[in-house]
Amino acid sequence: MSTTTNAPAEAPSSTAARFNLGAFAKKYLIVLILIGLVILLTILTDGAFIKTQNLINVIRQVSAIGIIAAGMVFVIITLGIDLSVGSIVAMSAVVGASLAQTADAAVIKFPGLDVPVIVAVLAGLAVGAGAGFVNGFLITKFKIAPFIATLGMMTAGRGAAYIFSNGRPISTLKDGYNWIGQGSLLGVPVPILLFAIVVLIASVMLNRTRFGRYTYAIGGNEQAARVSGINIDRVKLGIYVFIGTLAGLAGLVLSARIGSGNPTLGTGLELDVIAATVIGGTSFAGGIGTIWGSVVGALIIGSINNGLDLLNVSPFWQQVVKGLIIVVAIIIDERKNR
Amino acid sequence: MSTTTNAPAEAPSSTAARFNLGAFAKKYLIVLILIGLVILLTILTDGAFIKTQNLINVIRQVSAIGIIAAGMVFVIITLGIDLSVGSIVAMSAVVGASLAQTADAAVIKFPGLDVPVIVAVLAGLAVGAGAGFVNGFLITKFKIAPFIATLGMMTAGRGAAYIFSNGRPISTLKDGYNWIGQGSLLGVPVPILLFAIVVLIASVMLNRTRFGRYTYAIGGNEQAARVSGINIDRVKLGIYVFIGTLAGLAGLVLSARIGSGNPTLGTGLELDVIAATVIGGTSFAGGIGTIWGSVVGALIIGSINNGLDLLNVSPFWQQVVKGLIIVVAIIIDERKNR
Amino acid sequence: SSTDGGGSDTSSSDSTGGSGGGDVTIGATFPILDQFLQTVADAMQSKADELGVTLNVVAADEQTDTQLGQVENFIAQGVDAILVIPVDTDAAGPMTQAAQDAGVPLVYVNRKPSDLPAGVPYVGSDSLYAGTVEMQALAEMAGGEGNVVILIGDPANEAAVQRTQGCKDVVDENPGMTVTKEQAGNWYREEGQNIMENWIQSGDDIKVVCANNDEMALGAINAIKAAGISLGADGILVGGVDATSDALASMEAGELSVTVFQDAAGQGAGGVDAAMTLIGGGIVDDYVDIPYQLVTPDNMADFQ
Amino acid sequence: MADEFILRMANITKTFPGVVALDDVKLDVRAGTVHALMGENGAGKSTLMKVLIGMYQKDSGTVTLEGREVEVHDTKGGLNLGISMIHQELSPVPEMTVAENIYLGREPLNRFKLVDKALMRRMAQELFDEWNIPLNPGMQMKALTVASMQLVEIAKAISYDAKVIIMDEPTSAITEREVDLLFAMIRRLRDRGTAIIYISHKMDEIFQIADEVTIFRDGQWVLTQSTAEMTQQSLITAMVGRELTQMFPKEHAEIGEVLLEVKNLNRGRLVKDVSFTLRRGEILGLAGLVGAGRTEVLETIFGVHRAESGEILVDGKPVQIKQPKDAINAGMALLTEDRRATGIMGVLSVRDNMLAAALRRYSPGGFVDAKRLEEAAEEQRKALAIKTPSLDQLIKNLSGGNQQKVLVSRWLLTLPDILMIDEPTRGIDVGAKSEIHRLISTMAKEGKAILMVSSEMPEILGMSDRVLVMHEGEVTGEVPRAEATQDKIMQLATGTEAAA
Ligand SMILES: Nc1ncnc2c1ncn2[C@@H]1O[C@H](COP(=O)(O)OP(=O)(O)OP(=O)(O)O)[C@@H](O)[C@H]1O
Ligand SMILES: Nc1ncnc2c1ncn2[C@@H]1O[C@H](COP(=O)(O)OP(=O)(O)OP(=O)(O)O)[C@@H](O)[C@H]1O
Ligand SMILES: [Mg+2]
Ligand SMILES: [Mg+2]
Repeated sequence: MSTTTNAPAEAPSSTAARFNLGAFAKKYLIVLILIGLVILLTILTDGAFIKTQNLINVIRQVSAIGIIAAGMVFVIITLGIDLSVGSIVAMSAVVGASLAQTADAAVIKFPGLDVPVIVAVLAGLAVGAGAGFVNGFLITKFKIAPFIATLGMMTAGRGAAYIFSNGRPISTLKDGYNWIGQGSLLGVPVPILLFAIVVLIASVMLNRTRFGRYTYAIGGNEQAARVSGINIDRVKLGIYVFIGTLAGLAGLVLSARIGSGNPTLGTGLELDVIAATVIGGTSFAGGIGTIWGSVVGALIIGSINNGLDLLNVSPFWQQVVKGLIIVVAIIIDERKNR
Repeated sequence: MSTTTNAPAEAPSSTAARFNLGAFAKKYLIVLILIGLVILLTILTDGAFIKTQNLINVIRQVSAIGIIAAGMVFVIITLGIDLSVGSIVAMSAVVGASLAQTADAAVIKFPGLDVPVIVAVLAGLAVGAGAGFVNGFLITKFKIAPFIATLGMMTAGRGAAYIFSNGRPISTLKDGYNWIGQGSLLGVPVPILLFAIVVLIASVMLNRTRFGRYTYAIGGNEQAARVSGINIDRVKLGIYVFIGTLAGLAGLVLSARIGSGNPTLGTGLELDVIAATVIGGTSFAGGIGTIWGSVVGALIIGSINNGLDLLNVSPFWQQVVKGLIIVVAIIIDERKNR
Repeated sequence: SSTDGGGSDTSSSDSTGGSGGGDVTIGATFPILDQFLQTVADAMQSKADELGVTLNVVAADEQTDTQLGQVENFIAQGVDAILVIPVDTDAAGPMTQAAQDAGVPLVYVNRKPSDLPAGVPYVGSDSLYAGTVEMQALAEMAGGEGNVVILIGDPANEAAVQRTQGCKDVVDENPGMTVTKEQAGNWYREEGQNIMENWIQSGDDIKVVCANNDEMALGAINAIKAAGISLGADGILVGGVDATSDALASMEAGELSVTVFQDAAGQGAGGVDAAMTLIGGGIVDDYVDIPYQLVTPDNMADFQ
Repeated sequence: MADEFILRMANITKTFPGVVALDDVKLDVRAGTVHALMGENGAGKSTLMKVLIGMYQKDSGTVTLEGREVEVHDTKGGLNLGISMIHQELSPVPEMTVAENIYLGREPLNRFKLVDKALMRRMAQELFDEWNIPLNPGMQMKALTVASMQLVEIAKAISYDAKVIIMDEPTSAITEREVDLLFAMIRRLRDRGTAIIYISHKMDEIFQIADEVTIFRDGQWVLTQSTAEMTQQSLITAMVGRELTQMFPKEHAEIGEVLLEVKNLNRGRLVKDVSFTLRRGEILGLAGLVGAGRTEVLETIFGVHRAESGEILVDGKPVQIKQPKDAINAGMALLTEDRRATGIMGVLSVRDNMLAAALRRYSPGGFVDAKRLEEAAEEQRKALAIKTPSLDQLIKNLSGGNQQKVLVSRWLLTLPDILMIDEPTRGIDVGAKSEIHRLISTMAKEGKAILMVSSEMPEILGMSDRVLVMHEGEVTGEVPRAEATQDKIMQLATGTEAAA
């Protein structure tokens, strides 16, 4: 057969591709961009940027963005979007904090209630998962565009967080709860640890489980995935519950970090999360995206925020510069596809 | 020939559709939703909602949203999105206002400069068109996802408005300028008049010009548009310039309405505009959308905002109710496709 | 803490984070830079210029966690003192803690954290007082009678809550007055205007508008004028807070009845002064009061 | 002599990342002739045509049109030069009317520079009248059948009054009657002096309509010759570079017990009371005109659409099929008709595409077993001789035939008992076609039951043990292999003979 002659002829090229430096550089271009940014900021700040404590600050400060971005990768791969994560953060934060107040707090949400911190944590996660479930339900059962379903949740969820907390931060929390945001384990700040764990789990989920492969398949061609026997609705529902839970976790981390469940937490966070995900190479055209990419994207965003503060760039100019850098990072990264 | 049997068989179904009451109701379902909302609010407010002056208020208050939504229809039809319109509003407002200050203003942006109001208006429109051009350029030449390109503009543009105005409102404007937002012509408030003119122009553009047909074609099937010799980049660029110009106009209207060019103007406006457009039947799947639909969508949003104020619903609950109504309106409207 | 090696020029980038030299760097974090806070920042800057110290200003987009991050960044960067206008007065604990752990002097400005350890001073004014004097003046002008509506800033914001509370407290003291409506205008003139337009249509007989800031008050005035209703004692009385230049112009035109002057310059300069004292090893009072002042047409000339 | 060539393409080279699609090829076309362009999948036919109309930019080479060398930078340029094309992939704008689709990009304007819809519709009607095209210009494109959409594309290409019309597999989605219509049009155009470049994998069409043939193999020019001087065998040999002995390699298979029984299946106007049985080892052909509802029957059985009524029995036991997953669990597989819409997952790798349906078998406890998965994919690549540089290659970069093979392997990996295949060799070259036929035959021999929809009569006649014929949603007859002839089947398919 004529075709069989091709196989041996082309096999080497497959091996070659694996060790192709150009291809390698292309694939990891975004990492190079991050490294370039780090070098630039280090030079501009006379080395202040690269100090260990500062780098830890950068990572800790983006851990909430990074945790949610790990879920946003799944969402965007399936051609979805989740605008509600910032509001879910707020809901989880106020609920979690309300169950972790000490008895001597000035304003106590549930007077007389004293539950273990783990209950507060589970409640925060459950709020996130529940909100994600509602999103997923609207998207799969009512076939509402994800943009609109999650826009509704963004608006209503923020309102719900305000109502629950009466618009006031819920403060004076137990040490065990605050530890989630302020503590360390083996010298590593807990938020960074949680970020790492989430990234690990999400990577395994996306690459090594059926759920993850189905996620890619749906993004690649939803119709084809359906015909291939994939239960699209169930996978999508799972994805929105997953990102909701992650947003819930981020809400716990943020509220514990500031020691108070504030209903304004997470305002505008969705845009940073989406930017991190897309800078990290996840495509709005669906079917393409990696967890490690979103981590790099989150670190780029964190480095910009931190570097601009270090450089004493005026707040107004910071916005301009941040907008420009996001666009430039994407432009450079897009060009690898040419 | 056997083939000729097809033509007559298919022809009547097309004619029948035109006089089908069910189809008519389906197509205009969103209008029925608006009417239902109006009736509901009228009852709940003991008739206050339906008063002429209140209805004029509703329309005037949504005229900025409506003006921009007319452009958003084009954007979303071509599978794009424009998150930067709120920031463009702010840029146009501060620039327009800065050129229309009277000599006795406390803080004068350009001391000694005295140009006709029309120059201020043109400058505001030019700022909008220019920002739209940058969006379009990034999207067409660098192939950046519209979400990201306009997210960059949203961030950077807001910063630019702050920088230009030094974070302060630019006040004490000429009467001629304020007339755009506060005046009337033949008893009709100027913002409403401008809204109507924009809707008219946009309708003709979308339905009766090649530009509009190409907009639909690109959204319906970009490949088909390309092989038909349509210059896709040029049409898209035109669309982003168009919506930018409309956002510039909205910035003039809003600043003239409050008599001051405030860099905070238009914050969060993009979400209302997108919601209005999508409630009005424009599909995120591309290729589908009408101008009149977005007008209805804007009126629904305006009625909700106004009605909740009239009913004195608490600010927190307003958000919850607004989020719910948006989702419910879309659910009802989507079901017509079943 | 280290000091920088650059010149004393305030905004040059070479003055950040370096070591050597003998200059002082102060970091200031703002929740956001609106019109009022911009004035505070400007006052800090001119005070810093005057003293020849470097001031590094950042804003936190109203995000508590961002602000905490900024404080951490300042510490990592080695500033000599930190000025904080907290986003969330209930969530200042971790910032205080971080600065104390690092031995960096910290001064709160403008918004008072709910729990403040000794040695960490607060320079500012009392928001409850602002709302109270605003409403007292309005109530007096209205003769203690009539319906009151309240335009709230951002309902989750400390100052908004306190000023609103001040308004309500005074209304409660006047048996002839009731709060008939309250709504959030998020500090924006445009939203204040929309809400007032809608309220006018609701048929409520409004006598007093007690707005949390001047921007919303000016929006309400636009709406009232457009509806052909007169302003002032024989119409609707409108009050605000901040005494911005726009507000004073409106008062001069006989539209705005009351505003409350918050001494932005005094707070900014006071904050820098307190920080310098702490850097020099001195002691500062725990509460440095920069009082609010009521502004009415009678005394407005003093503020223009 | 050069003057008689209306179009000359010389020394054309075009590369894509990692692929030399065209390697120094030439193509000379005479005015007033039909010039067939042949070659296996991936030979570079479509690529050359896209270079010609300006969709792709060539790396090197020259294009000479009517004696003048031309450069085409975009499709607008190609159309302006008088070159139009019917594309291999249908590309309708679904929300627009037929007339709007035809005049897209050159809408007639009235004196206010606004689009004159009435005039546009009249122009379309005149066009249809002139060419006997049975379409209504006012209908929405999305309401048309695939065949009608293809007619719109044909009408559109003709409406440009082009000097050169390229037809890239125009008959892959239509049946005999539209083919006849198309050929009549082609002859009229040819007689007017228009040059037609005709691409197809259907041998019989080439000998019916083409004057000359150019053959490409692996991106290189092989030969150009008059069809009169060629035979089907010599053409195939030139294309695949070897002798192809048997076109329909159907082997004898033992027909066993009934495996699938469909009783009174109903769904809409395209599935009306359909009943039939399918036995182990049997290949059941499902014939009919395009639009007869064959695809609908397959998709309804498979749970892509919910049936309105009816019963499905597998191995004598009734099964509830609500979604494709249920069908797969019942041992069924469905190779769908529209490769692009319901088949390939474009941005995913060949490996991921292969394993989409069978993943459950390779992921015990939800975790994928990468090693077994890799082995299975590699095995399939070898068994089906899939031409791809690696399993990591994105499927969208494969030629159509190889994409189809990947999809076949997707279903083979589910180890189905009942294999339903819808137009399995549409757009596939002769070599790959005979491989797929061999595969089908082998599977029947292994005792699997096969239900095959095909619009190609030779395929139906060559492969089926039994032929079921449909007309407007109803089964109009059943013909055993021994009695199956083209005439008999066409009669049943057009509804001109009562059910047998
Ligand atoms: N846009 C593209 N990017 C990368 N490779 C491409 C692209 N288009 C075509 N190719 C490759 O170029 C080669 C020629 O493809 P082409 O589509 O021209 O084949 P063809 O002869 O038309 O085949 P078929 O009969 O299957 O339509 C193939 O190897 C194909 O994979
Ligand atoms: N009006 C329609 N709207 C949506 N999809 C349609 C419509 N008509 C047909 N289809 C789908 O398009 C595909 C091809 O349609 P076609 O007219 O070829 O019918 P078919 O059922 O495939 O007929 P056959 O298989 O006998 O050729 C099928 O999947 C069919 O379900
Ligand atoms: Mg081809
Ligand atoms: Mg079919």
